[in-house]
Amino acid sequence: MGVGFLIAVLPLISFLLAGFGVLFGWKSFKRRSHYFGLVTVGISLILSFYVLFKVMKGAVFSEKWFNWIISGGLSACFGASIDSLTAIMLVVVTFVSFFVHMYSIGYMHDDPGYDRFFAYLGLFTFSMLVLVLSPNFLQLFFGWEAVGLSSYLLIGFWFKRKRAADAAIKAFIMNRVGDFLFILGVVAVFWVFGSLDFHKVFSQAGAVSAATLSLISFLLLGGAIGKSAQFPLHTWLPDAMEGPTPISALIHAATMVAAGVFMVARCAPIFDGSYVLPIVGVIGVITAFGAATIGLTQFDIKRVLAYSTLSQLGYMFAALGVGAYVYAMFHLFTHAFFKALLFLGSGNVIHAMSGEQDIRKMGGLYKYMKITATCFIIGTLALVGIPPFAGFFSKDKIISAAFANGHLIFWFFLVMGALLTALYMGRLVFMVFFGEERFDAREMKHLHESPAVMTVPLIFLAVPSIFAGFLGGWFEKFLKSSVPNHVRELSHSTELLLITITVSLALLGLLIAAVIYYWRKISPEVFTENPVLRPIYLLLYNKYYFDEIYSLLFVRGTGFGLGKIYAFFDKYVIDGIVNGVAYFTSWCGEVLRLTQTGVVNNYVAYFGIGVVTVILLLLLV
Amino acid sequence: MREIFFYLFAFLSVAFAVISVTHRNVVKGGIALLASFVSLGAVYFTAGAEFIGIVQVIVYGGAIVVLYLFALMTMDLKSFGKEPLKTLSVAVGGAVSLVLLVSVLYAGYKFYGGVVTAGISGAKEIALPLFYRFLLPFEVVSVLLLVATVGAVAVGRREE
Amino acid sequence: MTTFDFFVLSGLLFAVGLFGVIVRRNVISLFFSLELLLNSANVLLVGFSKLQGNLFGEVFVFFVLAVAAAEAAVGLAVVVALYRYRKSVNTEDFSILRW
Amino acid sequence: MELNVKLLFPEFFVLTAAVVGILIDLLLPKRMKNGFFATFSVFVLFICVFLVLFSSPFVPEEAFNGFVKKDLLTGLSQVLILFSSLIAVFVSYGFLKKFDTDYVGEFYYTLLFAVFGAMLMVSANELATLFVSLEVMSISVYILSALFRKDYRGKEAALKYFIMGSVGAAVIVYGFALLYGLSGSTLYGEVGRAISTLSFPVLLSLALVISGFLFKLGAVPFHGWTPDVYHGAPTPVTLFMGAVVKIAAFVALLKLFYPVFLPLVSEWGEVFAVIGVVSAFAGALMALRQENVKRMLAYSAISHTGVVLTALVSVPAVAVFSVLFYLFAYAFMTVAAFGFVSLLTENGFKGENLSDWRNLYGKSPFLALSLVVIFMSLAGIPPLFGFWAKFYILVALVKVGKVGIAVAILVASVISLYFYLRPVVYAFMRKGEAVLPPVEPFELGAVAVTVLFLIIFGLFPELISQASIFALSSFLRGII
Amino acid sequence: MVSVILLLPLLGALFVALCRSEERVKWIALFTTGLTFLLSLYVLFNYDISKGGFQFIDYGSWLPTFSIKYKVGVDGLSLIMLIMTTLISFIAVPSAWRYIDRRKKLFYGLLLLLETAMIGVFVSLDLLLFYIFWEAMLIPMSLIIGVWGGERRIYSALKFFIYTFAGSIFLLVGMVVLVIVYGSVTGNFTFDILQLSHFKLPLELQKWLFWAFFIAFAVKVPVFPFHTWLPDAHVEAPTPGSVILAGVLLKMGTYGFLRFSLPFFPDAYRLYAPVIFILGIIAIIYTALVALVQEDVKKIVAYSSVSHMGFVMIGLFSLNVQGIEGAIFQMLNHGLVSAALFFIVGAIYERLHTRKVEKMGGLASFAPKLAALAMLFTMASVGLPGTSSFIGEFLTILGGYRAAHWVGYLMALGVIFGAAYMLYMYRNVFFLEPKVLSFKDLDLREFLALGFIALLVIWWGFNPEFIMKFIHGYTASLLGGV
Repeated sequence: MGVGFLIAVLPLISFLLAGFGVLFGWKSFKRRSHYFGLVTVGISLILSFYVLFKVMKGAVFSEKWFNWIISGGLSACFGASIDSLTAIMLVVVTFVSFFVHMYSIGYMHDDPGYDRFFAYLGLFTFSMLVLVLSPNFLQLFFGWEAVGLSSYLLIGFWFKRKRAADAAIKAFIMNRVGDFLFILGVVAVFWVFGSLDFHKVFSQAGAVSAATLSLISFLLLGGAIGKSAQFPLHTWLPDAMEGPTPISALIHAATMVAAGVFMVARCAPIFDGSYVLPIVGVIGVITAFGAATIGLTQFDIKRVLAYSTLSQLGYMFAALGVGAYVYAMFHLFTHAFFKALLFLGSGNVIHAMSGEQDIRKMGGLYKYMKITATCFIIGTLALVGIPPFAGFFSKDKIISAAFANGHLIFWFFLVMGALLTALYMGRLVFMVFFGEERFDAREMKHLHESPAVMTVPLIFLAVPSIFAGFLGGWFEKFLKSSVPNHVRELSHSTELLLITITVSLALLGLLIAAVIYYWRKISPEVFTENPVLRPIYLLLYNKYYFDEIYSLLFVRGTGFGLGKIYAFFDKYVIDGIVNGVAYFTSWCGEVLRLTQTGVVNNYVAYFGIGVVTVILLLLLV
Repeated sequence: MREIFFYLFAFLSVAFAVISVTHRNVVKGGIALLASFVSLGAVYFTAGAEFIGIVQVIVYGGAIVVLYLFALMTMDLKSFGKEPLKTLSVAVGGAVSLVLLVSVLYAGYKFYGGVVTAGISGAKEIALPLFYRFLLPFEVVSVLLLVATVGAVAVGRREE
Repeated sequence: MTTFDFFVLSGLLFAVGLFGVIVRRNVISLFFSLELLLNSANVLLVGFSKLQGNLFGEVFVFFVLAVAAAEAAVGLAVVVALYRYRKSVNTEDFSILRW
Repeated sequence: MELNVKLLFPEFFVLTAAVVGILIDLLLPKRMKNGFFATFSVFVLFICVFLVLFSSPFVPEEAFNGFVKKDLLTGLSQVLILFSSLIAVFVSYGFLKKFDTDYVGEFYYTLLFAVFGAMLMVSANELATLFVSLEVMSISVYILSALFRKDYRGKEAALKYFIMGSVGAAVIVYGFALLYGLSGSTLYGEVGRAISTLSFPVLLSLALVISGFLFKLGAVPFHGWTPDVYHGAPTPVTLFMGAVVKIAAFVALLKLFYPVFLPLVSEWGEVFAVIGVVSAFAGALMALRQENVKRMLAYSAISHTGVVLTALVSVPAVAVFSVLFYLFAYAFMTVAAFGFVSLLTENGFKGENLSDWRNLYGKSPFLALSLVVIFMSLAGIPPLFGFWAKFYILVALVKVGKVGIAVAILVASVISLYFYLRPVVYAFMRKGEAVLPPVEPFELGAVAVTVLFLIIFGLFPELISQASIFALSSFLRGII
Repeated sequence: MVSVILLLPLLGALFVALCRSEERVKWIALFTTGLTFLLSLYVLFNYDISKGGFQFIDYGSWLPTFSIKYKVGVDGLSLIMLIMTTLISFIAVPSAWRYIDRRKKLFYGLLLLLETAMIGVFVSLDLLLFYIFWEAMLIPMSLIIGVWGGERRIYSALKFFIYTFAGSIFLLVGMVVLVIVYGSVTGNFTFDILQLSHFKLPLELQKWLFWAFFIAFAVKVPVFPFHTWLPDAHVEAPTPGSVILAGVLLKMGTYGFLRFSLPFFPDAYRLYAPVIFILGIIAIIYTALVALVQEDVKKIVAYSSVSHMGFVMIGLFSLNVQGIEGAIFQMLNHGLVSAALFFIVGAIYERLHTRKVEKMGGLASFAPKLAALAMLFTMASVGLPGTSSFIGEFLTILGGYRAAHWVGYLMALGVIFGAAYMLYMYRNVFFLEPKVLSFKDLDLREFLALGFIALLVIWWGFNPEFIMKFIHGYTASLLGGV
């Protein structure tokens, strides 16, 4: 036990208190449930900073809380092992979580499930903290699944809506697809290394053949893909937007979805020794670019942000793929702030628009909600990568690392992705905050800037979104102690050139967006109605038809389709055989019974036959 | 001479037996049975089992067959109706009987017997083993007859 | 007069009797056949008695005779009683107990 | 001539009592008959149990020139016969109250005659004695079956049993005749000495004797009469047939076959096993959809017979032991089952059909629970008596490596489980009204006692095992 | 002590039989099962782990003719099973509290008889004693299904009885063959499990006997393709029946594999492990898919049992410490979780009188307690870490992977499919727009019973060692002996 334990367990207390309130319908708990969250997560936040400073000074926390599974050679415990990587994650998680808690007070104010929401938030925070603190694979898996559960609960928070309930199931099951590989990875780790402790495993990683390591890291990667919604398991994340917006900010943007990146960074020694890294990169690039293209066409404010999240996670994966673990983490770090900011900002917009999420029905909101708009724009600039905002530093590092390590194709798509990012974010900002007001009068009445409890978190998140980028150097140094970073040095001139290309492309993107959506020089219909481009547009608009294909292949095919066939087989063949044997037996009985004619002569005939039979039998034996 | 009579009566008993079994008219069948039993008694006689031969005639001929005929009198013979011949029954019955007949004949063929000495066994000769050696079954037979008598009366009496 | 002759006689009687029991539906005729069955054993017993030189076989015949008589009495009583119900002596009419 | 009459004292006691019964029957007014004769018979049988217990020697003893031989096997089976008959008397008492007959006295003393026949049958050590006592028993049973007034079914059953019985008797006598011809004697010991190889005459006689016994036991394909007769006969008589006749026939079989056909034991053992397996299956199959409980129990009896018969394939000692044990269990179960049916039977044969047992539990929980015990014991579900019987048969079979037969009879027992469960289903699970005539306390008591035995011996079978072992060793002493 | 535990429910049944009031029997049953549970806890806490092996042995002559003994005792495995049995029986009483509204005396009497039989199965140290309990349990169980069950109760009761009985005849034959072979080789005729397990049979015989035992146990487990009695029995059984059926009865089969098949026929066991792996994997995936399309809630849970038992089977046959310990733990855990799920389904049925999924929906808005507990048990069924299911599932996958990699890969697929059907069921029942107008939340009795299981599920999910420490010694000696 120790400070790590405290950090992790405090939110759990919040969950339990609020949860019992929900369970027993305690009215007094209901309106106060946010206090539990704020206080406990607040303390955790402070402790996290404390830990961070301690770690910066070179302290190492290694806690063992209690034994978990002991069986044969397997011995796994719950505990905490805090190095620089963990410390950073702790701060990110508690920081975002705290502000999301605060924000939710306002956002969820009128919801009947107010206390339930805070209970879930507590559960999530706890799970995420356990995840990042884990000293071994098994606890990692515990946290991994627990965040999945919280995510499921929160996506399905408005469970009466079918879409929400379905999205929750989709998220959970797609995560499970990844987890299926992940748990096999854990199993493989155990049988290869004989232990699940990170320390022991990583220290032996060098002694294991690359093939074995590749297998393990491939399996682990599966988990990461699922959790971080990478191609091809990415489709759950946009649907997850059915959950309340603070959740999208916390779970589906800042923390949980980044767990995959965290895990791969954590397991860098294994990945480094394997042949899997290029696959990671490819997946990352595909996701980064593909999601960005989809983001161009969406009209739901949260979905655009969700695809942008996908895309940014793709960048992180690309960074991991080229070996730039630290840059991936750095992007994770900055992304957490500005993406949370963006989501919370969109939450304010939605709140103001009485739940409307379609950007075609917005416009010109800047007038009405200046703080939100400003913060949102800051977030956007950070995301697009305009210097000196945080995103610029982190994203640029990734792009140049791809170039430096010789992955030119990666580099090209990532750069193009940056252009697209600017394009869709610009489109979003211009459509939402500027231009004509497309909402109707009823919504007009509601329009207002959000209360302080919802704007303050924005401001607090905006600060790191602006400045976190400058921590790059420190971050790199700090993290080097726990995470390797394989990036070749580039000459200054090349680096400068690359930066110029990236930034100018980003600016170009914004410019195009402005031309189309602000100045309205070109109508978007030019692209969508153009017979050549229309198929492409439809392809993008329908998200490359992934949902449809998966639904056909897996849900309706393998799942329910095969299930129905099997159920039929089970009922009529397997059980049919069982019942058939019974019926056959019964039928035999009926037939035999007919020999019992009631006429005594026949019985005598049987008797006679019997005598003959006995004689024959005696002759035979 | 005995031999001839033996074979003659044996043949007769079998022939009458066939008639009694196959004849449609029960009364005539009964008469044929009586004839068969009497012939059988004669066979025993020729074989030297004189006591048994006499008993056979008395018990079977005198008692049992008469009992049958008496019983028949209490019934309305016209009500017996025609007896349809069941082909399957005949086939099975014939086959089974034939197989058993062959078995018995084969057993007789295999059985080392030789010529039967026609020692005469009258009542005196029989009495010794019957009343000494076979005392117990003999006593039990009396019980059997007692039971049969009482039971036959009880079962056969008209219910009111 | 060999043992085989007795076998032949007894076998024939046995076969005829068994055939009758299987084929005849008329209970009285059936009873006749039963008597023949019992008699077939008697023939054999008498023959063996003569062969073996002791009279145990003939004593046995005596018992069989007694049993046959007793059976005939009881059997006829049952048939008479049944006849009162069915006005028939056909075994096929006595078949409500079946299956 | 060595009579040694005192050895047969129990048999003669019953015989005397029966004859005395004839006399008393003439004197008594009708309304007193049932009560008096029931009490009388109970006393006679009860005393006789003690007579048997005290007179059965461990070292086999002979009487009447060796025509009877008594050992513990005899003694034990006689006790079993007497016990079953006792229950039969108890059940008859209630049954006769429900079903009127003019022949109350006749019923009881004929029953005693039948008991006498059965008792003598298991002591017989000679072919003629066996045959005659067999006939005493059979003819008594024919009469018992036909004795009830306005009871067509009983008479039809009697006729069928009679005809089949006569054929059986003829066949068995034919076999005896051949045996006599082969050996020149009718005493088991002397006949046995003459038989060593399976020549065709021996084979024929063996086949005929086997057929005769199989008929008496009701094994397939000699079983034709069993369902009809069990079904048609008045229930106490069915009870008697099911228990006493079967015990007598089985023990007589043991006592005849082992001394006489000992050298051929492997041959006839196999035959019995084959017939047994067929019977076990056929009986079970035919009972499956049977609505009439008595008929169902008849088919089940065929099946049980088959199971017991298979044990004969084992080594003699084990076979005798397991058969004996099975007979014990079977007697108790049969008595209980038919007693139970009789208890529920009302005028017009209501209560014999499964549908009359609907929701019996609602009417009488005790009876319904007894039903479970009885039928589950018949099915051989532990920890009831029937299980052990099946278990020992199994041990006997496996002991000689006949695993296939063991599996076969167990498969048959699975099939039979279905119809044993049906009464339970009706009594507990189906909705409706059970037929429940006024319950006669004696009858109920008798059934309750047997049910209790089924449980007690199920939990502590050692008592019966020990008794069977004693009987076995006493029996083996006699034939070696 | 073990004998006391064994006979206590019997005594309780006697009291129930003698009790005049139809209402008071509930309390007798509750008291008896509770006391039995406490006594089994006493045994648990007094079991000397350091010593291991069989303890609390009670010994008596029973059938000396065939040297069949009354011998009971517990080792680590039996102990766990004993605790599970007494616990589930204790839970079954409150689950019946309102559900059983007629013939209460009969019901509680049967329940107590059933408990004795179940305990007997797990503590018997004599083959025949084991078999007797093994079969004796069929009568009360099928009566419970048949009397208080649903529409097709009779069919299901008969099917259950006959199917399992059919399976166990092979066990009986196998047992007798084993004993007789043992007797003829050693000259010592005995049914003592401990003596028999030290006996090395020739491989050829092992193969035969293995399958004989296998059929009996496989039907009970049930292993695909012997599973079709289970959905029928579960669907028709009354709630307490399902609770016990899923909670305890299914474990008898797997217990049999551990107690008999492995020690008696180690070579055949190893030889045929791949066959079992395939069957187990089919069970995991195939039944999960079947469960996915079922419309009856109870059927879904029933098929989930089959699926979960697939994990147990693979664990048992993986022949390594993790696999076997995981399997044992999974047995315990599945007992708890499926019992709780059936309890919940029963509670819903009591209120809605339907088990059809399409007639439910939105229950979460009326019944937060029920929904929360149902969510917990759903997640436990899915195998979420932090619940006891995860321990079993993870360890069995670990074991399966060790035995053969493909086994591990395929069985881990169950992680996906298991989540699918449970979540769809949860969605259809508790989420979506409510299809009913009102719905009463759990009352205190139900909440306490379920909450108790929930606590155990979580407690053992985080501290499996509390249970596992009893198993370690057992598996060590088991695998050491093989």
